[in-house]
Amino acid sequence: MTTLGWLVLGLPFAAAVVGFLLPQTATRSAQVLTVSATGVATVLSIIVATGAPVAGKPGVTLAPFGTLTVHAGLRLDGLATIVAVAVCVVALLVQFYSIAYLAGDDAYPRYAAQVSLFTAAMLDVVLAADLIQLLVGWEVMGICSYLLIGHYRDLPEARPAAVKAFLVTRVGDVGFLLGVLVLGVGIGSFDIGTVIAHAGSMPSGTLVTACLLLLLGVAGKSAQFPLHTWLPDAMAGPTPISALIHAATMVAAGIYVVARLYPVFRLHTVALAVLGVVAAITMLLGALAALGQDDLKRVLAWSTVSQIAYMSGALAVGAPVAATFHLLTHAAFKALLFLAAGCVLNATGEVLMSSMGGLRRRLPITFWTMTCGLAALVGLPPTSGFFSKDAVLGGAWEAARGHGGGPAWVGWLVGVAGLLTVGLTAAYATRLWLRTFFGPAHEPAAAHETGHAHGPGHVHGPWVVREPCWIMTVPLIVLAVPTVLLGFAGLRSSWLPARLDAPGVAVHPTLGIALVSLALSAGGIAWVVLAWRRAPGTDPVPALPVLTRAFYLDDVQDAVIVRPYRLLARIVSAADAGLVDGAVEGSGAGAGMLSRRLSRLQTGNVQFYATGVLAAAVLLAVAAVLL
Amino acid sequence: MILVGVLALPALGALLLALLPAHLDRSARWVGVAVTAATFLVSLALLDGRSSGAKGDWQHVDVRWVPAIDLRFHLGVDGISLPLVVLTTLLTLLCAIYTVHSLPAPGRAGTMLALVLVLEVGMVGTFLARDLLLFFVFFEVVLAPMYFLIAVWGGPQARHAATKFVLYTLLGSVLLLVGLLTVYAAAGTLDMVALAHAHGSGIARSTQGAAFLLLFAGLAVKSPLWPVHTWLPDAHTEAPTVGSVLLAGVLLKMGTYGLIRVALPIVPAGAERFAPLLAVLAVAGIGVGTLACFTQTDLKRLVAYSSVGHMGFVLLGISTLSEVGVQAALFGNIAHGVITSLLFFAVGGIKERFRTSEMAAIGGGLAKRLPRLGALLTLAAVASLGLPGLAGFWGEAFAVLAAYRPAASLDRTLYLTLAVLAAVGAALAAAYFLRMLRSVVAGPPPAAAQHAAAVPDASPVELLAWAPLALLGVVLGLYPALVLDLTKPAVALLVTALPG
Amino acid sequence: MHLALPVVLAALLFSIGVYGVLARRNAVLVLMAIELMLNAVNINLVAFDVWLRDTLHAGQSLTLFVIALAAAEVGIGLAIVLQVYRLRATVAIDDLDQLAEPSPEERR
Amino acid sequence: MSQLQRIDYAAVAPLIVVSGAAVAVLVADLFLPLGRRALSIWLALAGTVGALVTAVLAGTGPRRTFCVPGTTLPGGVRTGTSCSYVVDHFTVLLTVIFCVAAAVCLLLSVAPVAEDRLPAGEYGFLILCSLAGMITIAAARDLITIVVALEVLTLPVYVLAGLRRGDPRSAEAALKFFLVSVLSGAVTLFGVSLVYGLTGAVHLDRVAAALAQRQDLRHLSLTAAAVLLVVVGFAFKVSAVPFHWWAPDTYQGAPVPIAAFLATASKSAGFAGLLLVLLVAFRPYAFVWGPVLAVLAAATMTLGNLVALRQRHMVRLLAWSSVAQAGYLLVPLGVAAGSGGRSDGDLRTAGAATLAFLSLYVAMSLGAFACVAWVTRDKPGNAIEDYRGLVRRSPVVAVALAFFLLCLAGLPPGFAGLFAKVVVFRSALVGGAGVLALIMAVNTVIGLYYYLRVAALVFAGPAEAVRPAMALRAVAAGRPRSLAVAAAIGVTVIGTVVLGFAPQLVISAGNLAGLP
Amino acid sequence: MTAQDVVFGLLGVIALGSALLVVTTRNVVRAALWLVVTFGAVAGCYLVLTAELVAWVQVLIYIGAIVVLLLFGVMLTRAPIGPTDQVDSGNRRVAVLVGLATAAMLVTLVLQAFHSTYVTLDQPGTASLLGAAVFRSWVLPLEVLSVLLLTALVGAITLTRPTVGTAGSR
Repeated sequence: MTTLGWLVLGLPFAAAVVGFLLPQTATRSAQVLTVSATGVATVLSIIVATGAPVAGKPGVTLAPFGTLTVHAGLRLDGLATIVAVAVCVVALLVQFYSIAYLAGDDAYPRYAAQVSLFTAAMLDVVLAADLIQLLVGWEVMGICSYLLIGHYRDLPEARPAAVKAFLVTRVGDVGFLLGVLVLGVGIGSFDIGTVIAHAGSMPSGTLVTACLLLLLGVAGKSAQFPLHTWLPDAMAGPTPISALIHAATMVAAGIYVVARLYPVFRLHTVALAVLGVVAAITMLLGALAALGQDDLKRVLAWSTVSQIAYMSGALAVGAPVAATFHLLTHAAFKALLFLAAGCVLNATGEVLMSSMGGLRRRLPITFWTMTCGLAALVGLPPTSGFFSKDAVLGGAWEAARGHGGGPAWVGWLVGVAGLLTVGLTAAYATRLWLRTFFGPAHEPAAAHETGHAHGPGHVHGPWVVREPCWIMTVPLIVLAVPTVLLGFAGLRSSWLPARLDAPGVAVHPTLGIALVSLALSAGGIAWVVLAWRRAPGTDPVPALPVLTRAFYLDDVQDAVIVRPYRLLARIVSAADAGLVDGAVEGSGAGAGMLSRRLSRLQTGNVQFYATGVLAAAVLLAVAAVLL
Repeated sequence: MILVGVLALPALGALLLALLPAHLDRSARWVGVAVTAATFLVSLALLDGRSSGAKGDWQHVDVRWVPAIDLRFHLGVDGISLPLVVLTTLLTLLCAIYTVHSLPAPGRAGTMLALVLVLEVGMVGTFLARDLLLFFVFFEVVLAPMYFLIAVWGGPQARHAATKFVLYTLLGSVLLLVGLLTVYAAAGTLDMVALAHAHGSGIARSTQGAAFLLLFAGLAVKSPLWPVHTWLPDAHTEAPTVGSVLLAGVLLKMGTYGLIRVALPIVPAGAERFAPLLAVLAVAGIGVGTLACFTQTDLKRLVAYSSVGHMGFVLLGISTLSEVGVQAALFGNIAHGVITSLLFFAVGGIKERFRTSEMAAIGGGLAKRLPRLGALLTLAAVASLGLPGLAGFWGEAFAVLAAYRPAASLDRTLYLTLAVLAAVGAALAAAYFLRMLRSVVAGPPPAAAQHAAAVPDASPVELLAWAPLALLGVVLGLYPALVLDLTKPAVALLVTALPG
Repeated sequence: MHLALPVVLAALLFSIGVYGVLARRNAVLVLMAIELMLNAVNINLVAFDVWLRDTLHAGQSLTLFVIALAAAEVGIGLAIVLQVYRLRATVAIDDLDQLAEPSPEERR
Repeated sequence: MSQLQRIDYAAVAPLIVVSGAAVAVLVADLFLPLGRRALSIWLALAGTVGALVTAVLAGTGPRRTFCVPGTTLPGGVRTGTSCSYVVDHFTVLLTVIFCVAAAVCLLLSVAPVAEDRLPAGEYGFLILCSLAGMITIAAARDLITIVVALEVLTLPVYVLAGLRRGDPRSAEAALKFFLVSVLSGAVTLFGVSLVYGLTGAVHLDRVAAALAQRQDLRHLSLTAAAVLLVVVGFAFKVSAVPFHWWAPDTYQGAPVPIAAFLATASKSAGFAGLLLVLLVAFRPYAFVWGPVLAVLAAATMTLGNLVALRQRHMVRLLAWSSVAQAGYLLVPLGVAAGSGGRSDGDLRTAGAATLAFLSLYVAMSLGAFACVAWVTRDKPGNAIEDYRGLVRRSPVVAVALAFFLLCLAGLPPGFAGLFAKVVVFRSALVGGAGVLALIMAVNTVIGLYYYLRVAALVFAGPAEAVRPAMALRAVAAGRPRSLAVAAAIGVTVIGTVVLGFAPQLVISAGNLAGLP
Repeated sequence: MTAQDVVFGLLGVIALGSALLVVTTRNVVRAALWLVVTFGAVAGCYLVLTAELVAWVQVLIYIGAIVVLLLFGVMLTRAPIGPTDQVDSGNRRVAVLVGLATAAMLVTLVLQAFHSTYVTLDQPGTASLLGAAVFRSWVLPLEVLSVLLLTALVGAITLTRPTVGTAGSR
């Protein structure tokens, strides 16, 4: 089983390596290679997931650092394998989808290799038995996201977005690295099993520090406040990449790691409380910001921010199963939503909702699948989102009543924020739905937006809005299945909860909470629909700059971090060149000046020399007397 | 025998090349490749005689040279030396291969390769020497060839840069000599093995302190430690590619190697006393390197400044006086050697093509214009910013880890602060490398470039010279045990000398 | 006889010689002053020799040698002075500054 | 009182050979046809080689001769037999140094003598006479002989320095040299007279015995003053600051071979005298002269190096460099009396270190001068700028010059210089003079700057495009290559390389020679 | 205070006085003549000190040879016979300073060392004793001195020989 696990991890990696070495013209071979590798990996991951769990063994010695040793191994328990399946499935669909979406791209092999590497990195995070090994995957994802977001090099916003994505997550990663180190040093091992087993023996201060540091990394990777700023900008990448980042990889990694190390986090409530506060802020922030966006993908991106906060909220209130459950359902419906959005963009050549409308009839498959996705996002029964979100809110309620892992106030906080967010989610989802698919159809402009890959026929000539080819629609249909049905998997404790190492914790919807949240959803939907009715085709939500600009947090970040950093860099550079190097150059110049001064003594006048000699002789004699 | 061979081969090769008449310049390059390849193979043979877990030298040569000053020709190889020796011979080989492709003005491959080979003798000798004076002699051997390499084959300001380099490092090495002789005066022997075994016993604490400071000052210049680093950017900016590669790849390691090999085990009490100073300066170097890189406009200068930061991690690792720290430092040495060499090769390739290393003048879109070169530069930059999975990560992360838990006798709070600062510095290293990639590799090519004559992408010879480094960067990143297994026993032995 | 007399005489004569060397600019006069210094040495040597009753007569022997030496020096010295005079038409020693720092080319 | 002194002719054989050769050269010169006068130089060369061979053959018995019987000195100091002339390792090593230096200088002189119409016979004669003085000083063990020998070795050089007869600078150089030299000599003589008066002896061992045993002398300030006055003359010879004034001017004005002679042979003789006087006669007063010499050493190397930084004249540069090197040479002596201890062993080590450095210094300095002599033939101006691009005109000489400069800087591949420095640093640190070592460290760096500047210039491209016509003329004006200079370069290169890899040869010789 | 003290003192005063005139007179020829007086007085001192041979050698060589040489030098360099302002350099003040310092230092030290030392001048010195000493004990320096004198001779000739001879006419 371990060998299969290594294959799951290794196949995408091998595909990535080969893909990087392929000539950039070998598009076809790259497609075959990466899709088949990911496909096989998917099959294998399913086999592994259905097999018996394998506890992590130390495995290969990777880095013997004396008193500490890093191993490479696999931890194939239920949580890991089921998430791995989700990763593989989404990755496979993305690879498949990309064949069409990026047809004609001049750097396809590189792109496909990067996606494979991304997949491999995420699988490494999921399957790793060692924290450092996990960290490797964790950060490789960062660089892959950088490369993929910046894939369209002609798109002006792609480069800064890519840099931002990498840097912001990197800031979080410092915390993550330090957290891992603190844990590893404190316990004397990086093995996850050992860490979980012995974390309790660590001094509580150290442990809390480690957890908080890890949370910093989680916030970066999973786009939680205040490190969430990169995610909306990351839309500059190709849409399949957005699907990949938002659904199964990258943002999920943070949640996954907390779930993975949940026994450690549970030891002290401080970290969970912090996580809860962050989650509450983030989910409201994300939902509100989503309400103000015009860019279709940006709405989805902010919704991811908000939905991931549900998961972290669930973790904060001591409901890791709910978190994982939501992670899985979210993976399905968010992948679906993004891929569908990709179809929309591909069909219309537009990214702004204000330029869309009335696509319902022209893109029926997209419309219906996206409707499923949005329903799941809102949490309408019987879609999967309903169940998972309900589980999260139920967890919060349990906590609020004092039955959860964390303090009650965290439960209240998460629960109230979660309920509010339900309403907001319903509002922005409806807004998106209406503005994209209903209302008057916009005449597509010429392909003024150059960044996206268009079918060869789309670049020139009149724009024809039609359903994309089957390669792009099949993944939508495939994803629609779990989007709708996955929720039922949690109903019986022997199904999903058992796989998640939480036997007996079936995820039943709680009636009261379900009613409240449904009522809020309905309220949100009704508000938007009513506004839409009043003026079809226009934005049903007033465009508040504060929402559009996402509470100006980007500007805050710019003013508080980026600008001071630039200034500091300039000052340090100048000081280094002026003072430190100046001292060096100055000593050279000083020697030269001294040389000039001293050489004036050599006047050429022999009498002066004689004076020097005799005076020196007298001085020597006097010195001798004094000594 | 092999030990002598690995020194004699390049020495004889240098002699041969120096005597080669000028009209055979073309063949001189192949002679250079042959000699360096042979040296590389011989250096691999140094593994011979190693039993797993071997702690001391598994090969050594010890003959009298100048008995009057107790100088012995004492060489040895252990796990600490071997990786650096192999790195040296490999880089020299790659430099020789690269020279087949390109030779900066004013040409004369024979002379240049002769200098490179002399450089190799000095570098390898430094890593193999087991006699303090012999160590110093080899340490000095590199100065003159490097000076001429920069001054003659370098850029417009080469003379100034080369002079600065040579004077600065000479100041360092003279202080080193003073330190070594202080040890000698106190201990009465120059035998590094015996001195290391003695763990500083027989040398008064105050003497140890003075000796460590002197050794430290000398080696710090070479490493280079902030604030004695300013020769480095100048030298790198002006040096020819081969010079930059060897300078960054190996020469800097001589400083850190010296600290590990000489300063730590021989005067441990001094090391203990001044380790916090070293740590603080190392972290300052990380900060300055990171911040200064952010404002650089010249590629070579940027890479040079990044070296200051990276070597800061190595020095931080050393300053922890712990096994993990020293292991991290040794690995960081190798990793930096591999990655920065690759960076300099790539940047050198760019400079050769565009006749400038100013980022603004090069313009963006390298990935489109020269995909292979762009990819290599990207890989090198990514590896250099310490991405896990590539070689740069291990040394830096574990240096931070070592600083989190330094030797027991050191001030924990100080080191904790430094560990955090270093970690932040590591993260910010990403900022300037991404800035570089963003302005050079990514983006559309400048409009002018589309009309200009096509610039050729990396040639097969260049790829041959560069690929091993790229490969090593990945392999060491995925399987660092390759080096760490070698160094571990030797470091364990060394660490027994350290306090705490 | 008091030994202080000859040694003080020598010391003073030496000092006068020192003054002469440093104050005179005519090379021949400088040579004369040097002779005064050598004479001072000789007075010392003879006085010590006599006082010590040196059986080896080292002092007086050295005095003889110094006298010979002085003669030789004056001979060579005058030859050099004449050479300078021939080429530069001066014997003023402070006029000789073709060899100096900074070098004449720089001073110009 | 004994009968006439018995003379060990084997001991004085080198002296006889040199003196005889000197006379022979002078006489032969009269009979040589005008065109063949250069033969005189070769004859003189044969004389130096003969002296070298006899010195080595005569061995290091040690042979003592010109002895006086034991006696009781004033103050009741009893002494045994003392000898004025002793041949031991010290003497032989220095004799070899002198002879080699003189031989190389003669080789360098062949061409100038022939071409500048210098009187060859007299030239050879004077060099040999000076050499005779040097050999004497190395063997002398009493102050009288040392003083006389010092004069013998200096006096011919006044003449030689002024030998470029049409050149006022040459005369100026000679006069400056002469005046400062005579003045320092007078001071030394005064010191000698005082030492004689205080101790009642002139033999070095007797002076040492008196100084060591007589406590009354310790209480006299005059003793210490006398000791230092004696040092002045030698400090002048080795051109230690502040007695260095003459050196740059004289080196520049004198013919290049004579500058080389001054910088090597003459300086070595100065060190021979200094070592003898300090380490033998004044050994008990190390506490007086030690610190003074340490200060002198520091001042000498610092001033020498700093002023050398801005030289534009090659010989002048080498002159200042030789001043600086004298500073390094003085370090062991300054250290020996430092805090590290004043035992005889320390002083022996110090002497050995100085001798070792001296041997290496002479080798590399001669080489540098030989290269300069080569270039002088084409570019008599000797401006440093003339050395630009030498590698294209004379590649071998260019490489050799760079090598010698690196040697002087103490940087590999100049191993000779490197080991020379190591020896001195070692003596400084073993002696506990860390501060002096640090001063020297800084000086080494300053020194490297100017040596390397020239070395790089040698390989540099042309400053501006030289017009072909000018270049052609320059080549046309070039004088025929001198085989003798080439031989000198060859000999010095081989010697320096050998000494570089086997410094043991001179270091152990220095140890052996570490004085009685 | 013995008669010898008195005589020596007088001779000493003469020597010092004339020496002062040597270094201060503005007439070059007179300086040479005052030098003769100094040398003579010093020779007298030697006689008082019973060093006859030295005294006569002093007279012979210093007065007979050296002063003559110096006078030749004066004439050959066409120095003005009368007084002139050209004899002193601008270095006079410094010279006074150094001279006084030297005198002060030497006299102090010498007096401190020899303030109560007396010489008994009972044995009349004979030339034969000194000669014997020179030839018995100081043969080496004597021989070396011969080289010196020869060198001086050859050197002086070499330097002053008017024509350039060796290589003939070029």
